[in-house]
Amino acid sequence: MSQAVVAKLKQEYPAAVVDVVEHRGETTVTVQKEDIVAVCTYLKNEAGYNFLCDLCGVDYLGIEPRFMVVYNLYNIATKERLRVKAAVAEQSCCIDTVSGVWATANWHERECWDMFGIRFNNHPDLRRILMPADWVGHPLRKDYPLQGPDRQPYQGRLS
Amino acid sequence: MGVDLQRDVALTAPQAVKQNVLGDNIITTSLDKIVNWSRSRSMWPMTFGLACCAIEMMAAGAARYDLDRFGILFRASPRQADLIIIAGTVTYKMLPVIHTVYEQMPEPKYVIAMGACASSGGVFDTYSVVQGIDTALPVDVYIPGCPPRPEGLIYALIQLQEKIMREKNSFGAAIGVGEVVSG
Amino acid sequence: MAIKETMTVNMGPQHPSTHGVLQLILELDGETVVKAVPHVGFLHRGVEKLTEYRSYHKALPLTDRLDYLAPMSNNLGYVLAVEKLLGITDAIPQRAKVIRVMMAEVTRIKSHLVWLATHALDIGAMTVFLYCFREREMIMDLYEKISGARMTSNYFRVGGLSLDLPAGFEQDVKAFIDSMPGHIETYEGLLSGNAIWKRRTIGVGHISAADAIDIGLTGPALRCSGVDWDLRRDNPYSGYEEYDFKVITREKGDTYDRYTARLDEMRESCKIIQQCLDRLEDGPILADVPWVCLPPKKDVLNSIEALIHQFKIVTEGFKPEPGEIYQGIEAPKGELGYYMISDGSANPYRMKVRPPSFVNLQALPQMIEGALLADVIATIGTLDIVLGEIDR
Amino acid sequence: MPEMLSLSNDPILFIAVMLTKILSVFIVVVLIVAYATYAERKIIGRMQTRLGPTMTGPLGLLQPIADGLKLFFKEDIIPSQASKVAFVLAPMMILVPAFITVGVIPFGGDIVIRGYTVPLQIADLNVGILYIIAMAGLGVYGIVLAGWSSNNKYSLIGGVRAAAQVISYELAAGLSIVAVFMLAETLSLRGIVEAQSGSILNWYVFSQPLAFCLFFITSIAEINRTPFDLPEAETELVSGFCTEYSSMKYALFFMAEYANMVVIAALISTLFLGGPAGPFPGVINILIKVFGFMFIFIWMRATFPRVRYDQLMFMGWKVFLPLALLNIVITGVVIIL
Repeated sequence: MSQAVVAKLKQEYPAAVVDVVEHRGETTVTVQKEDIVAVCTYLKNEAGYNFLCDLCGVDYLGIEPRFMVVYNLYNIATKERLRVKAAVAEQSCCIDTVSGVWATANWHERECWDMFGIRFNNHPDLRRILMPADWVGHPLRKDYPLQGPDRQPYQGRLS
Repeated sequence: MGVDLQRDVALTAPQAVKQNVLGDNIITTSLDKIVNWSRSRSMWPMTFGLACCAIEMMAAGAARYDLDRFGILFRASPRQADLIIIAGTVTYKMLPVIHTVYEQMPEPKYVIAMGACASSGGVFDTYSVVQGIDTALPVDVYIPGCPPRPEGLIYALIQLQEKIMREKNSFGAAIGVGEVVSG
Repeated sequence: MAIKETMTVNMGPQHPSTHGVLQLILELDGETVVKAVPHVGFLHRGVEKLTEYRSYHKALPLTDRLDYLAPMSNNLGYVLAVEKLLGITDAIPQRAKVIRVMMAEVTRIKSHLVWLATHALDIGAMTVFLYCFREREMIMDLYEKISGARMTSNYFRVGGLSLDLPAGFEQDVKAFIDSMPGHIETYEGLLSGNAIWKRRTIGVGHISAADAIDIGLTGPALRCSGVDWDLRRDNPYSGYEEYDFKVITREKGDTYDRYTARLDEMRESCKIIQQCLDRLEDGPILADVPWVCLPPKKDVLNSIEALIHQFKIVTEGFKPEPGEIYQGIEAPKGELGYYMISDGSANPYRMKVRPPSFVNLQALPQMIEGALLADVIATIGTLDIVLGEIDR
Repeated sequence: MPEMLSLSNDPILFIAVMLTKILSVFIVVVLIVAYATYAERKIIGRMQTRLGPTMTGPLGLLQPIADGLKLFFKEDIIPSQASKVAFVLAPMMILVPAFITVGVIPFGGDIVIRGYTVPLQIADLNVGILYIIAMAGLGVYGIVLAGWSSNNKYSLIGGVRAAAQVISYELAAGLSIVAVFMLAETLSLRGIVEAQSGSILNWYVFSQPLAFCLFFITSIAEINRTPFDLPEAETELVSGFCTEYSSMKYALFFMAEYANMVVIAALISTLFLGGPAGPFPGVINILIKVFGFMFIFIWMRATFPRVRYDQLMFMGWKVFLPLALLNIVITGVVIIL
């Protein structure tokens, strides 16, 4: 089922689909970040993926492009899952919002901005959500220390 | 990071030796005893749950453990509370709120750090978690456990009752003479 | 008066009925809510970051503390996700699967009991609170018997379970599920027919099916808007396809519907637990996958090879092949999803939790705008949020 | 029948008797108020399969004393943004009307002291009911003032709710007892008690069941008890109008709440259950009735959820008020016929 959807998606947006991976029975489609809204709209309206389960960022530090925004989609009618990914480079750390496609993306994108510093263009309300508004840095980036920038990790003795 | 460091230092700095102005005689010590007794038998904690420990705090107030036996009644407003139980993980985002709430409580006020997170940060040794509420508030009793059992909370409350009973010059402090000397 | 003044009220993070440390900025016109803005993150502990520094086994206790009202559901989602990442889903022994389902359903009852307790307390019926906690103590006893802890159980393991059931545990579970329907009737007796309760809940916090899907509601909140979707039936995991249970749905999508539906879900859970007890057969509780699972404790005490085996797994962990998976389960509050990426090392490269409460809370503003202040409390209660999961 | 004791025929005895009556009524009411909190915790505890206070003194009997002492010795905070005079005045304005209402309630029949008849009632006003309604109306000013002067939004909402609630329910409560003094043909509480004397069937609860129900429900709303405890709805408004109050001022609110309970219970007993009439000496009869009603109040608190604001207003204006008017009309027709 999801293979058919991916094939149709490739047909519809030949330039957008970069890569298709199958792992443990799950399909992951990597698309160009410029086409993310078009692809998502297509998947929602034409392929029936009407439910956005999850949206999150991943930091592949050391690999270019550095970030990946991951969309976990679900089709309530056929009970199928599909994962769409879009790579975001560190230099232009932004991607179009899909909150116009699924309203639920609003808070997920805010969280992604808060944790990874990925901006979402045209987002209605892009504020930090989990961290305080005056927090410096984006904690889930791989170069952000676990215990925060201003604290030395425990080295075996305290004094 | 939204934390007033100056204020933290002021709260944790060693305080000057307090004077027991009224002295220890049969009248003052008896009055102190009455005041201490009333305080220890009617500790009203604030309804202030942060995380997992709050559920155990609720369980301690519920049917099987029943904190009401000890005269402990949860109050929603900090103005009417004597005791704040820090039940759960304290984050840097939450710390200013806890400060405000603590400042709103009338004297004498007590603090219980419930659980590993409130006592030391617990398993969450991360960027957003305050490593122990004692960096910000003067804690009277610590409870270990993640989360502590309701029995643990009851034991801590009894310990606090005993601590209150050891206080000196509490009557003097209540009428504005001198300060409470903890025993 | 031409000027219409509104009042901004800050509800929380310290407020008795925000179920933790939720902050709501309410704009009130008299008692009517004009606008509501939720603020979360007061309990953000960095669990996702922390798991990147832990091996797969050692990240498990952190999941207990996400939704602390339903720890075993979180455990279940996590171990299923890791098993999927490892590709050992089919190797899990039958006994472990049955016990997992049984404890997940016990956990569902536990979570729903706290929901009912706090929801009723918010609306003012304080006796129900104490009755629910009385029954919850019975579940706590079950938890304690099985895992040693009342709340943070940490009982499941990647590949199976940490321990087998203690002696007499089945009788305890049986006694519990036999008494539970009677208790549910007690709650219904106190609330369902009560005119005040009905007036406070019917028509309050309504959300339509289309809106619910768009905003991402899951679990009982979605099913009560008329969407028949339950992951236990539709994408079965841990052998749920073998059990016979009804998926509870309602049509109106208001607070009263969600209340009756959750009570019915508790009854269905009791039935599933009964089926689990019937299916419980002797057998191993850990998969026969030596590079993932610890050897039996008896062997560790008696043979040096088993000791080395245990030592290697505890210190080094196991290394799944690179890849990414998403595993969703039907937690008491909705779809709990774990999105995990492995880079071939012993630690998860990235673990993203999809917390049901986080998404459900997003629906709050549109559910309460135009309602009264008292409805805000009722709606927060009916969404059944838990801040540990929202903030992570 | 001996002469009534008054200031003109034996001034010294009159003043002595008066002071004794005032003092004993005051002490009894304060004791009932203090132990009502204890009883509430115990009774609700038992209903909720708990024990209630047990550790403070034998059976927890010293609990109210410990609570009172603790509150007395606590720091008294007046918020810096509060309106100070009103903030201090408000708790007294709630408590005083609650206590002085007790003055007109008869707590027994007449007794004879040194050849004079002494009524067991502090003051027999011929407009006793009007006085009670007036005092009940005065109490709400305290709540409104407390809510407004605290400069806290929760307090303000609580105060405004209380004002709206008490005004709408006072009307229905007042109208529901009009039927009672239409039957008794007097406004004096003593007169009403006498009109019900003789047989248990003369009690107005039997001839005026609708008025009894209406007055019972509306007076629960007037004293802000569950299910009408909106002004201090803990889960909505933290502590409602007394959110900012600490120490002794809070204790005064606490006492006022229970004093109002006592007053309303005594009033219902007097108006509908024959007051001191019954098998035992008068004082014991009325105490039994008061405790009975207070038990019902506590029972209701353990059972009911809280109604919503608009539903409360709806019931007050569109259900209870028309019913009270209807009751007056029916009573009037019956009396004329």
